[in-house]
Amino acid sequence: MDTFFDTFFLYMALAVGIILLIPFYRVYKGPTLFDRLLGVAAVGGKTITIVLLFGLIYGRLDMFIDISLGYAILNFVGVIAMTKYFKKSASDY
Amino acid sequence: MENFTIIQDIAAIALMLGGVFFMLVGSIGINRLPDFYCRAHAAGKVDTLGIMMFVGGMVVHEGFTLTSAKLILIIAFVAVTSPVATHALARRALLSGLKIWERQEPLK
Amino acid sequence: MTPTRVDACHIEGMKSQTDSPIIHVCARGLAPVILIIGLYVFFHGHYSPGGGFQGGVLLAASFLLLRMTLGTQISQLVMPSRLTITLSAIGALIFAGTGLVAIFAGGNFLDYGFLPVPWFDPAYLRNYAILFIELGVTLTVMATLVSIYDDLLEA
Amino acid sequence: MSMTEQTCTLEESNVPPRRGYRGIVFQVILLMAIWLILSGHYDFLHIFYGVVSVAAVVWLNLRLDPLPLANCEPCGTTRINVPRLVIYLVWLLWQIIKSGFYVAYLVLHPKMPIQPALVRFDCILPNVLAKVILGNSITLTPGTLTTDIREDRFIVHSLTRSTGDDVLSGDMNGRVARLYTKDYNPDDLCFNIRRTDEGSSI
Repeated sequence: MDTFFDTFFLYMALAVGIILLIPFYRVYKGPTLFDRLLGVAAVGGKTITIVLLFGLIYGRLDMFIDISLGYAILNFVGVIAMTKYFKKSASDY
Repeated sequence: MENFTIIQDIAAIALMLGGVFFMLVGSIGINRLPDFYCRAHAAGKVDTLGIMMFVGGMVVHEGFTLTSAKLILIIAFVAVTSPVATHALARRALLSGLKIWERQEPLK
Repeated sequence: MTPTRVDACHIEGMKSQTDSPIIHVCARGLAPVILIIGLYVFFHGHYSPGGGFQGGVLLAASFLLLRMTLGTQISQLVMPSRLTITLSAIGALIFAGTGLVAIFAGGNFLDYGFLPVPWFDPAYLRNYAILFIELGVTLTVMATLVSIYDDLLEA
Repeated sequence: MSMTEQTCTLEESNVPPRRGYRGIVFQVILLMAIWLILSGHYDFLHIFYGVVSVAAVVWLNLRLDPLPLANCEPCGTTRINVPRLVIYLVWLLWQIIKSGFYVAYLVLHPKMPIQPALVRFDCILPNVLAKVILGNSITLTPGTLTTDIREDRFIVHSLTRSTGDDVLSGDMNGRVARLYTKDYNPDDLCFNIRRTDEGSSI
């Protein structure tokens, strides 16, 4: 059963890794600044799961949880900082 | 006991597949919906549910250990911060004067 | 891709308070949790990835979250701007001072086993002195990041 | 609607009296629980580190305590009804799952039957925390997203016509108000309604 789960987690990591790339199109294309920020935030949320999956694959989940918790915190603080920092005037749309 | 393990495995796999499905739908929604506010719906709700389901699958896979308590902590953190982050982005967009997209022809 | 022009860096806007009660209350509720996670990362540097630098970054993230949501003025109550440079200097002093004391006690730079602390095995001493060094690193990183933020707003 | 940030300085704010030990005790218990979950080493030394950390964090946060919770608004009673809170959280979890499926259906539908609109309503709630809970719940329930809260005025972006009706029915506002107080006026929960899909401006 263990080998089955190893393979399963590997394919899950592959799937999440591919899903992770889809919002980058919005980051590249986004007509407004906020679309780009939203894409970045979405990528950050999925990174949490991919870090946890790496922990399961390497068998060191307790270690990778700390990394992913720290990543979640920095992602949240980063989004708050971005919304505070960027401000567009209405004429730019 | 053997049955319990099999049920646990099936539940874990189902939750993880569901999580991946919702993350995929959230990513598609970010690209498909017409304007920023609608895309924020996809990012703020569907993605959050996907991440919560995925990590919940890991909790089921781990069973009753300290690691799963930490994973539940991550779920709680994501559940608290994700709507706040979405609200912050949407509020800044509204304050900057971004207009919403409205359907021109009525829905039938 | 046409670059979109951005009115970035509203200095006064960055210093002011965030208006929305959701962001406000959630930041005030989450800041202590982030602080305790940062302290955990700092204290458990031996067992998990982390230690001084990462712990310092998380502590700084908590203080900066308060700076951004409560405004620079009110968040002085938690982390005063005038203290940051001092704390950063104290942290660097702890780090370098421990190393220099080890040299004077006859070892190499940062050779904890030679620290002149009585009633301690060198093995135990190595275990606890590294925590002391990490304390210096944490203080320096945390205080420097906060003071960089403050100085960028002053510019 | 004026689109400016208002600022609130320390001197202007009307500082309410301290709300007693309850908040501090709750904070200590919560932080210690988080430490014990994270730590995983239950010997004397690590629990000692934990006590030191919790004491430091609580000491740092004591100075913020006399401040009002948000935006210079004085805070009323914050004594929450815990059994109702548990029921509410379970209901909210169900709403999160429902909202995920609903938005997924909208996204994957080939014609995308959405009709976005901004919805505005006023709602008088017992305190600021109730407003925050209501705002976050609106974001997590199907097809609605809180875009702004300004004093008692909520501006919500709704994805379809029916979800806008759901928000304006005031059902969730009543649930949130019941968390804190029994005697609320049902007429105060949802009034001054305007919505852009009926032609009115926000």
